[in-house]
Amino acid sequence: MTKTNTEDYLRMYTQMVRIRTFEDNANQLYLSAKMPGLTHMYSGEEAVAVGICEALTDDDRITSTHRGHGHCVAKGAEFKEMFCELLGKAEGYCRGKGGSMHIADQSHGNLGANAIVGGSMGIATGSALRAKLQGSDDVTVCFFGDGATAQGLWYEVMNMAALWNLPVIYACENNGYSEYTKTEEIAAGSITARAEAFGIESHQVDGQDVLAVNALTNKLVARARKGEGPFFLELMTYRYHGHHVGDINREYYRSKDEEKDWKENRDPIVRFRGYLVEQGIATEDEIEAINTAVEKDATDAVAYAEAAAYPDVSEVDMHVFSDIEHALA
Amino acid sequence: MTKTNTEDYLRMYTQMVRIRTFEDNANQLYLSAKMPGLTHMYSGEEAVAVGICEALTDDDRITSTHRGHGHCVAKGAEFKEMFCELLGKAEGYCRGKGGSMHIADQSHGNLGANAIVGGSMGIATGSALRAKLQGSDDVTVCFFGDGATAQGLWYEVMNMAALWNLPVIYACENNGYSEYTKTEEIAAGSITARAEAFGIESHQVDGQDVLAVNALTNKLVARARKGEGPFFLELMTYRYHGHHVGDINREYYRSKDEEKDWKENRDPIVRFRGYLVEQGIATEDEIEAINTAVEKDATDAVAYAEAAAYPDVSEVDMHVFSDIEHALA
Amino acid sequence: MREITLSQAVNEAIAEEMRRDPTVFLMGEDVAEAGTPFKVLSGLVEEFGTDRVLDTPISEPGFVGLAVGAAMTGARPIVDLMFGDFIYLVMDQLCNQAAKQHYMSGGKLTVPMVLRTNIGATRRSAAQHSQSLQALVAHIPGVKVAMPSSAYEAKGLMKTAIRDNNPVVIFEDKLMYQDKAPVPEEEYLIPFGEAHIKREGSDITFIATSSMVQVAEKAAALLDAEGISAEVIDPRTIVPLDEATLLASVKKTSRAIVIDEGHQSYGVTAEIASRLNEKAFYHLDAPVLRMGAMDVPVPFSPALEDITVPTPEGVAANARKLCAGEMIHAA
Amino acid sequence: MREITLSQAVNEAIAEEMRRDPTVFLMGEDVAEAGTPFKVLSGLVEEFGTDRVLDTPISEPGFVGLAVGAAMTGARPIVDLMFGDFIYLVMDQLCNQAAKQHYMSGGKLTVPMVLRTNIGATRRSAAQHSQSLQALVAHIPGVKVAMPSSAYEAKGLMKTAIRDNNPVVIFEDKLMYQDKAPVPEEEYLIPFGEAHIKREGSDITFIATSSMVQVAEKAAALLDAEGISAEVIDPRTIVPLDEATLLASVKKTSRAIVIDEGHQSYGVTAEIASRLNEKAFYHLDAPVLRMGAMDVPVPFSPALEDITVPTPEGVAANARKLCAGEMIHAA
Ligand SMILES: Cc1ncc(C[n+]2csc(CCOP(=O)(O)OP(=O)(O)O)c2C)c(N)n1
Ligand SMILES: Cc1ncc(C[n+]2csc(CCOP(=O)(O)OP(=O)(O)O)c2C)c(N)n1
Ligand SMILES: [Mg+2]
Ligand SMILES: [Mg+2]
Repeated sequence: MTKTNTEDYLRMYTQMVRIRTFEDNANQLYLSAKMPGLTHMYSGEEAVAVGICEALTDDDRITSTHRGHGHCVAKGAEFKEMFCELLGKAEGYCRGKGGSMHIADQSHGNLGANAIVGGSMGIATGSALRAKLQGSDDVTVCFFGDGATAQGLWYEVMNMAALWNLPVIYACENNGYSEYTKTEEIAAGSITARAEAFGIESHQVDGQDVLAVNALTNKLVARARKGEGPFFLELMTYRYHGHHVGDINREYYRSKDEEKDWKENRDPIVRFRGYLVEQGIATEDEIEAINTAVEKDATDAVAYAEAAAYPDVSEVDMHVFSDIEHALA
Repeated sequence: MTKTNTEDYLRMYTQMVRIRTFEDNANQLYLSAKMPGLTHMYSGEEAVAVGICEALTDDDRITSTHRGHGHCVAKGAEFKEMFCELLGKAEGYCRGKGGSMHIADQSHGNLGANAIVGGSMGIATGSALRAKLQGSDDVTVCFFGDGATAQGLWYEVMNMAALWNLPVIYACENNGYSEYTKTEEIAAGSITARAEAFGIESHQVDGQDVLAVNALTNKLVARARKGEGPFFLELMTYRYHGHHVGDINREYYRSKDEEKDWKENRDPIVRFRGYLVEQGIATEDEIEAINTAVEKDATDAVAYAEAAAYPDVSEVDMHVFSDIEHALA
Repeated sequence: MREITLSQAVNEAIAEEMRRDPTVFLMGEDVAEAGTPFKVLSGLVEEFGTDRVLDTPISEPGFVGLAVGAAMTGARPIVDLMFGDFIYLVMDQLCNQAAKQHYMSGGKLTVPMVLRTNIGATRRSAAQHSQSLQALVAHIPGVKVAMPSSAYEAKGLMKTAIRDNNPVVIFEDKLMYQDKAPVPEEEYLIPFGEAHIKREGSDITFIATSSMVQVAEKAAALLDAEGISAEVIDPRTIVPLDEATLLASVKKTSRAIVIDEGHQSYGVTAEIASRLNEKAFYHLDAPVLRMGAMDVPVPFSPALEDITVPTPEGVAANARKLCAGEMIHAA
Repeated sequence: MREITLSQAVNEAIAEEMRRDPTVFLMGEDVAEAGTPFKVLSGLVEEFGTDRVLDTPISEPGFVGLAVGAAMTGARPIVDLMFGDFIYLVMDQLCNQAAKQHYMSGGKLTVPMVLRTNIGATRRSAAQHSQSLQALVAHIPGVKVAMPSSAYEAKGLMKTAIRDNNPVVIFEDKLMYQDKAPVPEEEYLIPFGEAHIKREGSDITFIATSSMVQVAEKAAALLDAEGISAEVIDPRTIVPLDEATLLASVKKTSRAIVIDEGHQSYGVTAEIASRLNEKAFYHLDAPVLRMGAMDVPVPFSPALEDITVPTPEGVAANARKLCAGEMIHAA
């Protein structure tokens, strides 16, 4: 199904705004010391997660990363359970046990964020193997960053995916940095050529253009469903915040000008909003109404999560094994 | 230094014969139940190890594999210490502690065989890093099989070697099989393209032609010494025996005809011998004299090793730590 | 009862479970036509086809990762890891990923996978093909660890493992693949966390894992002649560990030796001995002794390798001292 | 004496050794300009340049492999592994390669490398960034394992590690980087295998590693008020382990608790407790207790995470029971 109608466009817009808003609130929670630990903001990269996930159904799976809120929202998660999880509350998607770096939402096919860079590449490929073995036509998308291309695991699983024609799409979010290091300092040669060397069809795409991302993904997902996979996508994008919320002074590794340029000239939400208005798909007022509704949704969810209960201490040794209620009893 | 003169050619021939003879004797030791454990024969692949190692000096390093006798001989090792090692005797290169799969000969720059497929890729690249950091002009050659290209480690170290221009040459001995599986069943796409994707200059070469291997390696070693590395070589070759000495009935994975074809039409020793005679570099008699001398050398070494002493049991807890004589004392 | 080899027992268990449950599949290096270098899986690809018996490239982290993902989404993979020494390569996928998914997801995701691999020295396979690394896995919450001591256990534990909804690692002793034992024709499963008293005795308890059970039984036979009665217990799974049965025995005999083929220091014997010391302290007449493999990499030379692992004579000698009231380590 | 943070102590140790020996170099992710996310290595690239302080790609097995090769051929690499949880990724290079080279080569090859990494929960970093995995490494012969308990130890042990000709893994507690302690200006080294008696006592011995030394000291302070005198010992290296000092203390006090932040089961506490039980058995008035982290993956929620690790109150409570002659586990 290609997303050409108004409803689809507006949902894509809404989803991007939801991600941005979620992150702004999460950042606020961190800055006001209400969030335990730290977290990695997806702001700036919204068109990637949304463009891709809008091409998927709930039966399709994704695996996500340490920078995973965007994927989670895009795949259909609710703010309430997400904020609860970020605050370690019992009503979180993972009963507070996972937190930001392990948020998962199986009900929508999100197999989870992962705090090991590249750690979910095997999982995603294995999900695709299961689909093939069981004759199911779902597709799995594996999100990871440019930095993760340095993990040997990727090459191992690409080889198997290619040998066995697995319905998996490797989606590399190239935001130019891994932590405090520029991609060109840690990646030799060409990233797309690496996938191509395994016989995997590869595409580089503007990750700030949600329609371009979505159109391409739609095509590839349809082909993957027919057994023409795997595919590789390199999505050129940018993260607006630091590597994590605490990475404030970052001029030693990237300039304010560079950040400004991306924010002012290539913002995926601003761009798409302009397009929607220009094309007469939505009026400025309609857009503002969406923004306001999302804001409210987020504010409510944050308030709910702040007030929600922590898990009972008796939960500490639950879920170690699926068949043993309390592992230490 | 290019090997063009008679002496060099004859040394290459001799070294190939030494490897074949070593293996024939090792196989005999296995078949007569005199050798503990099992071992992997290099027979058929001699031109690879010799063509490459003849382009190296004792200061250059190599890392070897589970199929490592050929590399060890080619890099200059003596039969006596090698057979002692294969039999677990105290005079072996590793005092009998390593055996066939860990034979090392540091005096000639052989950093050792490795029983983990691909396990030495990091070691070789690290040796090259050390050379670069210390301003030394030695080069390291990393031998591994086609099957080892499935190990993620290779991609990780190639990336660093390429980023830092390290003097390392990755030499993939593509003998068409990993254990009982054909290479095409376990390797998608193109092996040379995988190295090229990291910006590494790659070459495919006939691994049964010692002069071709040697000429190319000479060129690449010289360039690597000048900081133009790394390089990748895929050497097309064939193993005559089973995966290991006990792999006797192998028709379920490869045909006798195929084996026969390689042995009869592409044997590296027969080919080079023909060339030497044809070119008037050596007479048949001279060749036979070499063969006989090598035979005798091997027979003597085997006899010596069989009679040699096992390490004293007190050695069992020596060499766990370099500064603690007996770790369990 | 018919006798079959440990290798056949594993093969039968897998075949039966694959017939029973279409979501079960096998993957690993040379598991299909070759049936693994140990030939344990011979015949399975002929019955189940290459869709359910997958030959993989030499990519241990990769294919274990695939198994985790397949297990998380509705399949039940059995992964063959050719040598236990390669477990180092898959520790991230096993311990950061498989072991923690259920917990991290608050119970929502499950990873029903089996990793079968092996242990055991004295095969002249040297330092990288002879290790017994069960302690590493047992230390990580979220993975169950089974150690069959004969064909009987190998079959029953494998079937249980395949049906378990958690990641399970089974360590088979590669020297026992040809060892025969009575195995019923009828189906049976061996529950996890239930130790088996292989031999009753009253003077001393030997707690032994995998092939060390045979070592303990031989030691017990040696001691019998001297009037020392040794009880031999096989925990069968070290995670979960059947503490109750072990404690009951030690409270009865008041002496114990724990035997496992992993390195002694920071190994399996330390955990079991510690639990006995903690929970049966006032019943002990002598310190609980541990006998693991020597804390040295496994040497190739036969002259050295054989002395690195516990032997029946060694166990019997220690038992004699304990029963005679000799303080083995002058305290 | 001046006080510096643990982070500064590590930095100083490395800088001094890099000045002393040109073959020493540093590598890891974001170690150069960024000085690591914990900023422990700040300033080193400015002094030593990018040739000796190398930023690597996110390739843990790869760069640890490079370190092994560099060490085998004449350099002395110090590798920074950002989180101890990533040790799973490098186990093959560390345990199959680095740990065994010297032995497998019959003493001819050496691998003088240092892997510095960290441990420690309660930082809200969840299951994959909070583990304390020292037991895994300690189990493998051929690697030394150091666990500094303050800035003083961090500096002295690091300098010793860099000069050691064997692979050494140093586990720093990431929660202690900002903790200050007196550290002399003059050069000093702390030999491996020498435990340090942090506090003398007569009623009970606490053997504690890394940050658990602080926990033990706090527990000792709590008990002081009640007239229970606790001795606190820091082994400083768990491989080699200074058994003699530990045994002497336990023979004096006749009671002991072993505290380590790794998971309790199959962990560090089991080994130390087992050795005490074996070799001081006849001196013990009570079972040696172990206190490790709970056998659960580390939960994110603060409500759960804090109860998974040993606390001063918990240690004191157990000590009280042991000293009162209460059998903690009804035997
Ligand atoms: C195996 C592993 N190594 C290192 C880290 C620390 N780390 C977390 S995120 C990150 C950078 C990842 O870069 P990239 O893949 O480009 O993702 P991005 O953060 O840019 O989205 C690093 C090094 C980790 N979590 N896991
Ligand atoms: C990490 C690892 N996986 C598997 C094995 C078992 N194994 C030993 S040799 C081998 C095949 C290697 O094939 P290739 O690299 O092509 O080398 P060849 O034997 O053909 O020379 C395998 C799978 C191993 N030793 N190490
Ligand atoms: Mg990035
Ligand atoms: Mg091969």
